[in-house]
Amino acid sequence: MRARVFVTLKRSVLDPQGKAIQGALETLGYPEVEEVRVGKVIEITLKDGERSAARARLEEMCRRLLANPVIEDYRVEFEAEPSGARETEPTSAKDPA
Amino acid sequence: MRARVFVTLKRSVLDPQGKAIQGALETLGYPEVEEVRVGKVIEITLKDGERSAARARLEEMCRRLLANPVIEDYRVEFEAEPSGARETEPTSAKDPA
Amino acid sequence: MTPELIAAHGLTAEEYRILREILGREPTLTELGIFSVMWSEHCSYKSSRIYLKELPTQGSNILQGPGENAGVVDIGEGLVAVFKIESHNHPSFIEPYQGAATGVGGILRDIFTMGARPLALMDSLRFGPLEEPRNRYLLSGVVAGIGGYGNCIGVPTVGGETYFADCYSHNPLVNVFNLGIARRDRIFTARAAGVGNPVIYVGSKTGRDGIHGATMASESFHEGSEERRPTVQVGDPFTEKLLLEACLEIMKTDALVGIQDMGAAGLTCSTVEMAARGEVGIEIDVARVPQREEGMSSYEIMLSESQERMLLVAKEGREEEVLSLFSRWDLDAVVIGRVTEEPKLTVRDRGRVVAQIPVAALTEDAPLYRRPVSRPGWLDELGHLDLQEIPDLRDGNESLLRIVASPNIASKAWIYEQYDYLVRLNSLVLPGADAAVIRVPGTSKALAMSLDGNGRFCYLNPRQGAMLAVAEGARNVVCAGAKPLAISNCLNFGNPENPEIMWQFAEAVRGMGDACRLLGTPVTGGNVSFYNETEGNGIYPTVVIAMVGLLDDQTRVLTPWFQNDGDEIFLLGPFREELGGSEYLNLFHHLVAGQVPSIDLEMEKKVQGVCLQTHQAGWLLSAHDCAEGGLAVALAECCIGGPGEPRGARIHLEGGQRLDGVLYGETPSRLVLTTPPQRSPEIEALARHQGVPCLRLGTVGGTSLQIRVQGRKGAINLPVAEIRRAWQNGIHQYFEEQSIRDGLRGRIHG
Amino acid sequence: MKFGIVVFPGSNCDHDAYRAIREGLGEEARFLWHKDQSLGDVDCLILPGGFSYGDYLRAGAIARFSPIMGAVTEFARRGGLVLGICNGFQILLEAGLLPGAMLRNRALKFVCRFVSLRVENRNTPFTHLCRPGQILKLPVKHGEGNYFADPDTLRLLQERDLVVLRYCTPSGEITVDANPNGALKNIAGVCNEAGNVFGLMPHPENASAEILGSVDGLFIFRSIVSSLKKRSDGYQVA
Ligand SMILES: Nc1ncnc2c1ncn2[C@@H]1O[C@H](COP(=O)(O)OP(=O)(O)O)[C@@H](O)[C@H]1O
Ligand SMILES: [Mg+2]
Repeated sequence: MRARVFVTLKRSVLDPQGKAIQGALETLGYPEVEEVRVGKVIEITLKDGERSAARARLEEMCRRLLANPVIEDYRVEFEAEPSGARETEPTSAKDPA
Repeated sequence: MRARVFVTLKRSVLDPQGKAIQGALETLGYPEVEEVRVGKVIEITLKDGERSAARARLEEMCRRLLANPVIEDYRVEFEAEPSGARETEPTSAKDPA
Repeated sequence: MTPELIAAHGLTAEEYRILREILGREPTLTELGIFSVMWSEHCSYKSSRIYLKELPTQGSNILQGPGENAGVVDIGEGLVAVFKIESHNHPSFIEPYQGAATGVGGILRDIFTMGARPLALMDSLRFGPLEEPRNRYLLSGVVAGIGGYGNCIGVPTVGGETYFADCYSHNPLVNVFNLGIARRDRIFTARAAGVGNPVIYVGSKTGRDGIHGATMASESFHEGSEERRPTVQVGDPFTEKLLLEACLEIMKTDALVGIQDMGAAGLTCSTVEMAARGEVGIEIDVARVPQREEGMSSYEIMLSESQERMLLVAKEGREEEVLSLFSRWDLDAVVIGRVTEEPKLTVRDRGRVVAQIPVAALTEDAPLYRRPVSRPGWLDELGHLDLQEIPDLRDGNESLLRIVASPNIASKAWIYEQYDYLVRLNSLVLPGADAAVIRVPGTSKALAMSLDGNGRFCYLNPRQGAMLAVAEGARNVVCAGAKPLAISNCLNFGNPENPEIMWQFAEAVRGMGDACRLLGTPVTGGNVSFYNETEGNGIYPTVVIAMVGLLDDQTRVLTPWFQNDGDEIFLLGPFREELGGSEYLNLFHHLVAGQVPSIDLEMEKKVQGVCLQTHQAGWLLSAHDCAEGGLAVALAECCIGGPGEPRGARIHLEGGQRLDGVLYGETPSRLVLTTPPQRSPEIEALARHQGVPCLRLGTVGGTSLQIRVQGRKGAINLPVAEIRRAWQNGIHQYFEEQSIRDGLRGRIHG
Repeated sequence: MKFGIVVFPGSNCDHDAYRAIREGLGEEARFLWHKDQSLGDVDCLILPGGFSYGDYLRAGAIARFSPIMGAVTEFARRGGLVLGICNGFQILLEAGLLPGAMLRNRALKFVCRFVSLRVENRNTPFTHLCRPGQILKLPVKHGEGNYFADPDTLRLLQERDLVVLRYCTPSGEITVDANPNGALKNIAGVCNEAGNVFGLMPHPENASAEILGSVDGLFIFRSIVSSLKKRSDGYQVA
């Protein structure tokens, strides 16, 4: 069973990294980008088991270790759900320019 | 329009941070965790427009800036799609221990 | 205004009554917020001011004492050293990485605000025992945060100090020091002047971060404090680097009248203090302030503690020049108001007045308390120590290996290797010595600096503890071959409303003042951090002294480490055995008790004088201060602490009452010196002439450290490699695996 | 000889490189602003250490798009000597001027310490004054110095002798313990196939004066000067 944990900065917290990336994208010719925020995604492979129990455990892991509750929010998702969210497969970037 | 770009280390690249988290989770009493890998999620807010064009632009951003093809893969997703993937709402962690 | 609202702003009913009287009306919410931060302990020093006034602040080379953003000391050749130490205890407890990082950001701004280029950082840290995972997490996060900010902006962290004790478990201390160099004729002050001159905001946009930071730093922790978390600020060292370079560049022109960083209480404090110093008024419109979030109120904008912002007053007509310079550095810069004649702070929001307060009401007329003091009754009991009841040491070897591995004494390399201590090419003595030394660019001079403070001593005897801290600071600087110049200080205490805490504070300030007077090192500034307690458990009263000294010749730097086989080893200073408050008693007998070692400041001064004189004469090869762990630890450090291979030594000591007292007693005013053998008679003669005890201890050589004590068994004979291993592992052992895990949290740049 | 030192926003060893060139080496140096389009008449380019753009996203990722990078690439293409130190190395990797990529240090911590480095290739303009197997003592100070290359690239690096420096013990052995960051095969510095672009994680500028405890960094700077002198006088770049 695979889960993804998203750890993102709270909205009100300054994200200097996001700001810098946005600036870079603008210079590179992407004026359509209005805001960029950077977070972590933690992909966790779990021994198979019941999903709802796993969720509770994962959320506990978030509170105890994975997220820093002072400045971050977290969210748990399971992979391989029947979902329209994953439109593309992982892509190996080829062309660095 | 909001998109999420996932940038993750290629499978062939060692992820010491993931390893460390896994070790920590094990010590904290989560033996069910088999593997952990850490990546970035870059949330991008775009001016509204056509999705397929936006996707092409986002993938270009990934190739040019957001991912380093030597070590990373990327994937683009759009948010707010009718999807079962988002099961929980962002949660503000409360318990720091 | 409801009583709840007033209380939530940290104001007492009486303070509120005075506030209304001053205004002659009810305050607006924005005004209440402004009063609340300006009258907070953090900004107003209402409990401490009457004591701090008594400190010696004058000296022939002191150009700026307390009152500006940092102290300024003349170092000759048209240059000045600008330095200051600040606490960031509360924010670091709530969020160690960001709390420590923004502490570094803040102290850097204090220095470059004055026109100085920051050249050296140091940090003074206190945590609970490393056995506790939470303390490891805090230490990891704080160290990563200090490094994260300092390394990125490119200011070396050249030294510091770190201690562990139970009392810091729920209240870690993070004090950061910065020193910069400026030209004497180009010092800037935080004064507004010139009616009509533009007031300019530069730097990062204002967000909702840190609102109430100053009031938070002015109250104790209790259950629920963690709920205040959204006030945590995130540092952006990259933006600060741009801000630093841009500010130093604009300072080369004559467009500026005054400049002030926005630290605690942000826009409020900077506007008020600039107006107060210049005896003028300032009028701003918050709508012009660059904002990061939507819908911010005037209250929030005035109280925000967003980082990396500065406030400038420029000459009228020079606006464009200033704004365009900052835009070249990709920084926001906006004229947000003007200097006015009437000494009032006027805040508008799209033209509408939302606050108007006489400047004096926020500064001079802020409350001032002579809080009740009372000497704690428990001190007598603590002071009592019957050594008869404590068995003397039997196995010297085992004890030495154990004490050098105690985290309070062990190598701090695990910490300082996370800091760039080399950038800018000035670092002459790296972390690990008694004092750090940097060369002063463009001259042949160098500056030595040290942070010192033994909380245990201050706890047992605050007055004496503070004196000991000043003396140790001066001694550390002397060990580098420098002449002590002046201090800055950080006073970390519990709740001042508790008369016992207030007594500790009063005593400590007195002790610090006396020592500074006698040693000729005036106080150029500092910082008071009260309310360091959680659920009523206070910390040791912790006085941290930042001592700065000057070397005229940067090629004549002294280090603590033994140099050559055959060199002769001396102990300069008194030979006593005082175990009260020692690391030994704490470690081996779990005792924090006894009389702290007595200090004779006249003797201290003479010891330092002899050291400097013999160094001047070129007779010294090394000098090391005896501090925590006493003589045996000092000798071990001389053998193993240097960057090269460890060196052995053979030592012979005469008599003494107890073996542990001789080896580990912490009598102050003592230095371990080495000289080439042919210089021994000269050193002895000079010391005798000055009335300073000088004992020949032995010689450098071999691969083991042997310490024999006449008439006693169980002395020390250990391979230096083994001692070094124990010393290097003391802190490291807690982090082999854990470091990674504990360090994870609190890091956002994953 | 004239060294050009590129200043990116967030560079912080620019000044150190400048001082090392002027005071340690006694040569000329000048700063080049990242927004400049041309390099002027410099003989060697240095991309200094620091945290360009705060190291946000990835070290060097944003800086490599600076306006000046076009001219830097052109300069390198024509055979001009380019030295990337630490963050400068990371920028060269991101720009594709050198092979490989940087990962975070194995211990996930910033590390600042003097290390020993074995000179693996003396046939470069940057190292030819070193003795065979010479061991240099230079400091590292970085959080992302864990060099990585895929197996093909690694093979190429080894076949073509592009590995210039490796972390080693003081006596010259290549061991795991001597590796401060987990870099693949203890690689501390690599050059391109033409040999005119060199990137390294350690800081030679921090070992450029006796008073700083080591002058080993001067071997690299002096090699550059001597190879520039050896090149034909008519040699032109930029
Ligand atoms: N937090 C720290 N940051 C940087 N350096 C530190 C820190 N803690 C200790 N050090 C360094 O470790 C050495 C030993 O510190 P300390 O035991 O306080 O020395 P001393 O007793 O001589 O004052 C000093 O060189 C000091 O600069
Ligand atoms: Mg000390």
